[in-house]
Amino acid sequence: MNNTFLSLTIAILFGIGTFLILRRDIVKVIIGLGILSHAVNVLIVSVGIFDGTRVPILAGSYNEAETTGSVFNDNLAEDILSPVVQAGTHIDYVDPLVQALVLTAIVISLATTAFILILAYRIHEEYGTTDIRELRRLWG
Amino acid sequence: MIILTDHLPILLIAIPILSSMVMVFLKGSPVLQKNLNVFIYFCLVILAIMLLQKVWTGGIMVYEVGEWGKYGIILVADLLSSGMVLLTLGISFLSLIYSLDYIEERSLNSTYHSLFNLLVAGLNGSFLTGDIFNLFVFFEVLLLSSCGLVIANEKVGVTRSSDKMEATFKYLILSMLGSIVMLIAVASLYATVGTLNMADIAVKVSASSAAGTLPWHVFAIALLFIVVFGNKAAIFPLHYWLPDVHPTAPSPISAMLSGVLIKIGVYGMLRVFFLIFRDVLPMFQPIIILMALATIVVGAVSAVGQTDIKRMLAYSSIGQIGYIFLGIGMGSALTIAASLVYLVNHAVAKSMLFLTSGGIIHHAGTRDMYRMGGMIKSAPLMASMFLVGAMSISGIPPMGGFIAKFVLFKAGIQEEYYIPVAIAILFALFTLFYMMRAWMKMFWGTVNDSERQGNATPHAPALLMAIPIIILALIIVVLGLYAEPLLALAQATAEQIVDPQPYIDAVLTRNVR
Amino acid sequence: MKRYLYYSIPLGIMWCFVHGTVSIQNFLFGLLLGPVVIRPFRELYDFDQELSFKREVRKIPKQIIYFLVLIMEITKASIMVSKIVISPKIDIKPGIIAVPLRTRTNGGITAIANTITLTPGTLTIDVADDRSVLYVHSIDASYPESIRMSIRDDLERFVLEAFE
Amino acid sequence: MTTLITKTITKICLPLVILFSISLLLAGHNNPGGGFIGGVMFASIISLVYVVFGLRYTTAFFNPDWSRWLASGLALASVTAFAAIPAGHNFFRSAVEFIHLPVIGEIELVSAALFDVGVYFVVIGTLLFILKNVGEDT
Amino acid sequence: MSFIISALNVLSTAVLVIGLIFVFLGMLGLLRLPDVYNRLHATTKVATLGAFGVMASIVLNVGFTPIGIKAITVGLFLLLTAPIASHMIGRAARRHGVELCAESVIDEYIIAGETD
Amino acid sequence: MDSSTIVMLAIFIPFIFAFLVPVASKLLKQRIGWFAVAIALLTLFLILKITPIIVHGDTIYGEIVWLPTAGLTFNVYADGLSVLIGLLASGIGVIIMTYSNGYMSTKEDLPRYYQYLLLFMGSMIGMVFSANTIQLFIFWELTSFTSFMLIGYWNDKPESIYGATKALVLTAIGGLVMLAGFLLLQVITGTFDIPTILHDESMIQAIHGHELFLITLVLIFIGAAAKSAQGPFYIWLPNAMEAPTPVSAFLHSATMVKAGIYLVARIHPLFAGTDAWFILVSGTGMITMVVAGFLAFRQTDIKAILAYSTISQLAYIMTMYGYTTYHEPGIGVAAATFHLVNHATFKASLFLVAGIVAHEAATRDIRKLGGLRKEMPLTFIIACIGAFAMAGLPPFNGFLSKEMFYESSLEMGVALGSPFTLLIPAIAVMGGVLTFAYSIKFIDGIFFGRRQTRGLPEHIHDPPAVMLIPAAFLAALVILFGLFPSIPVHAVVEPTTAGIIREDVELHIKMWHGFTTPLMMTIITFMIGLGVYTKYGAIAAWQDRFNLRYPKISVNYYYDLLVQNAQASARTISSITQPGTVKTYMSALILTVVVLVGIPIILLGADIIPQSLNFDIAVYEVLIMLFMVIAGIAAALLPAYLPAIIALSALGYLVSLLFIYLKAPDLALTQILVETLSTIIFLLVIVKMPQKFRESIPTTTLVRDLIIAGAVASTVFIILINATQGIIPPFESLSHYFIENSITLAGGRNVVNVIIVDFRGYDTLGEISVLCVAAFGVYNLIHSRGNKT
Amino acid sequence: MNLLIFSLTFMVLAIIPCIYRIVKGPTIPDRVVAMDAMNTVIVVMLGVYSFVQGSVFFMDVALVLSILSFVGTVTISKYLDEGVVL
Ligand code: NA
Ligand code: NA
Repeated sequence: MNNTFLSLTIAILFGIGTFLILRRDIVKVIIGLGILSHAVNVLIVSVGIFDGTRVPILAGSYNEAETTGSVFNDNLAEDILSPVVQAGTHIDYVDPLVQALVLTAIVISLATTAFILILAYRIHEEYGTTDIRELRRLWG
Repeated sequence: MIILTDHLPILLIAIPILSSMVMVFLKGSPVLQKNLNVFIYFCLVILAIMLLQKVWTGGIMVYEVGEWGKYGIILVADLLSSGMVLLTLGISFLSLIYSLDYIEERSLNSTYHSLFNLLVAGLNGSFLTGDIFNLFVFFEVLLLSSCGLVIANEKVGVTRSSDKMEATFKYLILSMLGSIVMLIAVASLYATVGTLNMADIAVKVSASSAAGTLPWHVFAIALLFIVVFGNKAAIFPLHYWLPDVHPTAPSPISAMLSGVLIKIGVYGMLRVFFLIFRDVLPMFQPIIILMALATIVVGAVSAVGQTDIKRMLAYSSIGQIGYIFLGIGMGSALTIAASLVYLVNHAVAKSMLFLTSGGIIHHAGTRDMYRMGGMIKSAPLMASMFLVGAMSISGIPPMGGFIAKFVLFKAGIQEEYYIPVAIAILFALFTLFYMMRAWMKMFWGTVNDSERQGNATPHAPALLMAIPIIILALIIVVLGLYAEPLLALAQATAEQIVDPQPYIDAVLTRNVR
Repeated sequence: MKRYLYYSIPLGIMWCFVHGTVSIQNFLFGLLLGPVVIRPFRELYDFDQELSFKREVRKIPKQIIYFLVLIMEITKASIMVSKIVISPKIDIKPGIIAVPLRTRTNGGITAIANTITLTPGTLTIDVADDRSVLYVHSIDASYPESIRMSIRDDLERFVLEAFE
Repeated sequence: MTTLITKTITKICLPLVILFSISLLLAGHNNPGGGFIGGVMFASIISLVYVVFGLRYTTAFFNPDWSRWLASGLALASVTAFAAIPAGHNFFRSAVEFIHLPVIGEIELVSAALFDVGVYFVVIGTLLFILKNVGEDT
Repeated sequence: MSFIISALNVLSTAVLVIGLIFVFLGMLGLLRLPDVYNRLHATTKVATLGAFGVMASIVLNVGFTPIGIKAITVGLFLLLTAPIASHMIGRAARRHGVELCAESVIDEYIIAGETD
Repeated sequence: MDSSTIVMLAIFIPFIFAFLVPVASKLLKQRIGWFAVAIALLTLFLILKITPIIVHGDTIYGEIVWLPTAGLTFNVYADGLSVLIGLLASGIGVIIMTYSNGYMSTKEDLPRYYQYLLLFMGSMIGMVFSANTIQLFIFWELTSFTSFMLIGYWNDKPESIYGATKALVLTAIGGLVMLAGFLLLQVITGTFDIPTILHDESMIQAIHGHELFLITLVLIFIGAAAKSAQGPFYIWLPNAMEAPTPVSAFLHSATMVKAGIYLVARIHPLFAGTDAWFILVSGTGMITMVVAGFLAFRQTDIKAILAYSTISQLAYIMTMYGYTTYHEPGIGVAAATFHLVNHATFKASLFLVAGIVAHEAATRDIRKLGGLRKEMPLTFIIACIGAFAMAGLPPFNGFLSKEMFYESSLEMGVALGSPFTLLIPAIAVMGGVLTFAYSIKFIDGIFFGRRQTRGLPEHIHDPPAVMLIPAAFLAALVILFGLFPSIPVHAVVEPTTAGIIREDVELHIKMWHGFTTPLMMTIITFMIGLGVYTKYGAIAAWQDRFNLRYPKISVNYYYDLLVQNAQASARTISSITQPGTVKTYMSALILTVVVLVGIPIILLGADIIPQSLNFDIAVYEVLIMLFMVIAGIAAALLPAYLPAIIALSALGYLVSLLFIYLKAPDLALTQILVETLSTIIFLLVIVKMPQKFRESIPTTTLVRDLIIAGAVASTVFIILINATQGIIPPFESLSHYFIENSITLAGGRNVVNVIIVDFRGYDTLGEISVLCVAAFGVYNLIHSRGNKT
Repeated sequence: MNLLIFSLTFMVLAIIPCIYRIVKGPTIPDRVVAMDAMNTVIVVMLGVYSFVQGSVFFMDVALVLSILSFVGTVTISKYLDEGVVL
């Protein structure tokens, strides 16, 4: 996972995104942001700390163990179900936490991108251009 | 038996979120919506006071969301965060009341309350969280909600909607870049220490720093965090978005932005640098001080050049943030306490000034000070209120701002930062100059009726707009005449900040199920 | 109500398929859930039209035959196009041809259009607004009439049987 | 306007995708999926209906107030999280419960699933609210 | 029984490989054929059949397990939607003004709005 | 009552009642002035009540707890010096407020006027009785501020605004600089408490020996000089004359400008006795004395004459406080203090006269005035008394203190030796000559010469008693102090001097003390003075020519350059620093990242490359990454929107493919969905936009942007290859916990989903809040077309 | 496992023409076709992956991708055709 080629790809994507956000065209800038957020998402996954080979979806389930089932029962876990997951098996899984973080980041970037796109649409409506150099009514 | 006070931190975040959705359902009945939201904020202020009181008497309060210990997300209420929450809610409460008469009806009923509540949730969430990634999430909440609020319509629209779009675009795009930097920093940090819990990270960074195994890129990460929080707080050279956004926002939102929102960067700086990177802090102090000084200079000089009242106030915010960062950069308990005092005073005074400027703009129908004049006779309340705020920002006694400047300069000189303090004092003069010039331009001289824009007719500010301003003015005066509680609180807070061991202990010595 | 029942069975099967487990519980669950799902869209599903279960059931074997024929035709088509693709020099005479239709129902036109697309050398480009003509792109349009003939005689027959 | 054949296929896809999205929502805890993924599936098929049938035509018979969807979703999610407090636990403390039903067998009820349902509605509400508002504007 | 299973395995692998080859040829067509309409032929027919074949081979191999069922779903869905997609693209291309390639011999298409 | 309580009462009473003025004016209407007079009288009475204690040689100290955390108490300290200025402030306050009842028109906003006056008086009293420097600074700034408000009292006049701005800018600058000085003083001494320092000889020694001595002195002195309009700071005072005349009399001649003198006297024990003290204080004083004297002589506005004369008279005092370094301190300090008292009396009376004249004749231009002695005989007499005292004629009090000034100048010259032996007395005489000349001009211009009719009212007469009596009272004091100098000397001058030099003094001041050198100097002064006055025309012509030729030799020129043009020049600066282009802003952010992270990279050199890099990878994975890069480049380079969007979308799908190889099906799913949705929104948005935007990038821009992009890529790469080296050895990742407990504690097999909805469900709550926020934000965007003004 | 690597490499090679068309066009419909085709290839890869790994997770991804690819293609086509989306 923590492969140098992958790091290089991420870095190049960062470079491309950076180049794009420095363009004059608002759509290009937003595309640049899109590339940057792709890059950062892959970056987060790529720093996942263990070199597992398996998808972090576990075998086994509650149903396999005999349970009494009780809401908010702390002891449930340790006493009855811990044999379900053997100690040490986790080594083979990839880091699930980074994936969860990226999920959150992706969703957030979707929301932000949607907002900024519609903002660009409104800017085009107000300014009659997509050239961000024209966005200079506020200065000084 | 549910003990409400055990859940205070989460209530302060979850209630705004839940209530923002209730506001959507109440779209059809605006009166109920308004009253309910004001009531909710009143309760939230009470809860925030309770939280601060509890933390003050009972020590740092740790709340495990989901009871997962450090594996889940932890909310930590220490003096800093609970103080910031109280400040946030106080100013939000007043801004909300002000908004009811200030924001256009449709905007107000349809989305304003929801966005406002989510903004507050974002702020409180950021202040209270003990988890670095969660901090990112709540940063995004408050970023987007503030963008949404900036473009809310005002009743007396003197701000072109194109200006709002432009400002929001600049704000959003720079903030998005900041978010990307933050994600890089957080991910790299996680890859290095294997945890997201700030106290846990702090322990691990300290331990490996002591053992000499701290990799160099942790410094790079720390520098990235300077950019992240500097961007939020608008310190030079990351300040560019602020002078565009703060003036174009509706005044109550300007008050929130300048009063509270940019403080989130200050908060983050204090939290991350004095908790996580405290062992390597001295290397970053010169950088922070240099940036702070540059911020002071840029803010002060640019403010002098403005003719737009709100833009001037925005630049002033930049300059004032510089002072706050100066205190942080100097890095001792004294200077941090001074920074905190400064922060509170700036928050109160600047919110008050923005709210007042809203009233002034309502009255004058323009934001250009050079086209106003002689309003002392027609708007005496605004004149005196603005004067109080201006005096406080300029550090003129007996306003709170004086105490803030005094303690900051005193602490700085005590730490033997003579040159930075000298620069700070020099540029404090600029503040006085532009503030008083603004006041004179608006309230002295002669009325310039012919310049007035068509859609605004002069009228006294509505009651709901006057009340928050007066309350804030009273707070400013009280903070000037009797600042002891604030000073003591700031002192205690600063001591907590520079010695994070109790914080770490409180977070990590919990039973994890 | 009749429509709900009519739709519930395919939706029950559909649920099993998307869920990934074919079982009686799942089918029942889908049976109940399906109609609820399309309830808001009844405007689209001809809820106001008459419906005869008998006729619909009678079509099923013909639809299965149609499906098998379709697969065969696709295979033929693929081989044909593949030959063109891998030939060293691509030598084709493509063009767009108008094909008049007998079918008028939504399902029928859709089926025939899809079939045309998936069968040798032809691709539906558009259907005229009055549903009378299909515009078909053919990779070998040297003899337009023969294409029109083959569509009318071979394909449309199957489709009419299976869907009308 | 899009063509007849596109509309017909869309009609077939619509229930399929909605059912799939529900399946993803329910499976999320144990398989890939969950509230967000299910929600976006739902939103994308509705947006396909908007695209294929036209926003105006569709809203004539199918016009929910999407803002209420997102509001109920977020409200449901936060209420679920709040529910632990009356039970004497911290906010967001999850609960797991098994129910033995005669026909269906053992059902695992996880409070987190309810939260996921909240997410589902938020996602649907948000995306379609945005699409509809912008679509009506353009 | 085991014979059937191994026969099915062999069959499935063969189908898989054939499917993959078809997919590849489809893409090759995308590269080589002269205009968008002809390229649509390649992707819609060849690639779709290839994909369907791969899915079918999976079903042959694993039977009606969740993977198999999902594979059927995917295959059928592709079969159902690929023609529509290509129809939409072709129609859009034609109405958008994409000319047929030089080798084309006939164009009977009338754009709805242009007849009047 | 405790005497320190009395002092505090004297401070607070004016403040408290100032805030009651608006209420009181509801009851008293036009007679609100008498309310103010009563308050001032009460304050005066309180200070008089403690005077005997001071005269007896004691001091008073009292404190209230205020801000212990900041090391501040509210404390008061009364010695001779503070009582002297306190008496001036309250006593002249009574007189001025009485006079104002006649002077101010009833149409004016009287409550505001008296409120400010009372606030000023309270601040002044608070300032002089402050026992710590910070408290002193607070009241100091309050006097500046009330002064500002009073100068701008007629706030619709541009001149008032100009004058008020100038006064505020300069005095407040001085104040802040002084605060810096006080802070340094605290660094040296460890305390803000004035009496603590004054009564501790070792501390004073410490100050003298400290490396920060000079800078501290300079900073504090700048504050004093600004307040007392000394040195280059003099320019605010003439413009301050836009205030109503009673205000000018009160603030800008008798009391507030004395604050600087007060401060110099107050810090005298701390800093005097050094070369620096003499050069700074006396040097500033002497230069100011001559320049201001000359300018006073040249003025045509009678208030301006008085304003410049005030500057020059204050310079006398300043000079004398500076002298004390080289000769017996008692004489200089006493002379300065005595002149301070005398100046307050005669200058205040002259201002009142000027007010009367302006009030009755409706002009202040000395060229229009003339020959009024018959029409206003009483005013004329009062004016003569004041002016002669200022000119230093016997038997008025000014004569006495001027003699003392000459005497100490002589001694100073002797003490310094050649060439100062003659130079310093000569400068003193020069100051005296100019003083004499403008004093004569004042009297001659107003009361002698031809009575003009044009532009003047027909009937000019003495004012009502309410205006005349205060002026007469002051004139009476002038004579009284002249004839019986021992009264003020014993009551205030001696205790003050004793307080400053910290030893008992006994002064014997007499009108006639024989034919001494100072007397000779006085006679010379009068003779040259008369000569100068007669040459007024020639001197005026010379100065006009000089001004035309060298307009830049003027402090005002630079003030106007800086302050009046401040807005424009700052605007120029800010439009450079804030150019409005987003690209600049983004570049700034990016470069900040690159530069900051570059610092450790450059410092560490080659050590930044980790030991082990992992190049082990399958071909198809490399290809996918290559495709990603190609798609990204295509998205960057395709000019038309739709192809670029398609390329971006392709990149997104490839990213999802990459997620598959990174074993993240949930991510791949989410990525696919989000990509499609974003594409749809992209399409929605570009519907109304042009289809493409062809940007021709100039080569320099291209190179610059490519360098920036390359720098970013390198930065990210370097951080990333280091960060992916794995966790620091002894520590473990949190994720083990999630994998171990996902099923058992949260009942789910999909660990990612369990983290999202359970372990870190709270994050998801924030995330869906973001979604809601985006929806509402978009609604606002779409519906924000209201204001197109 | 060899089957997996063979299939994946083969399919990745099949993506090359798609990328070429996405980058070079020449027309927009060409790019759309290429995109759609690329998604088909990815679906196939996911199917193979799922089959070889024996996990249903990737088949879910495949189904989602085939649905979303359809949605995207139809939307872009409508946009190209009519200049509007909704
Ligand atoms: Na999930
Ligand atoms: Na005259």
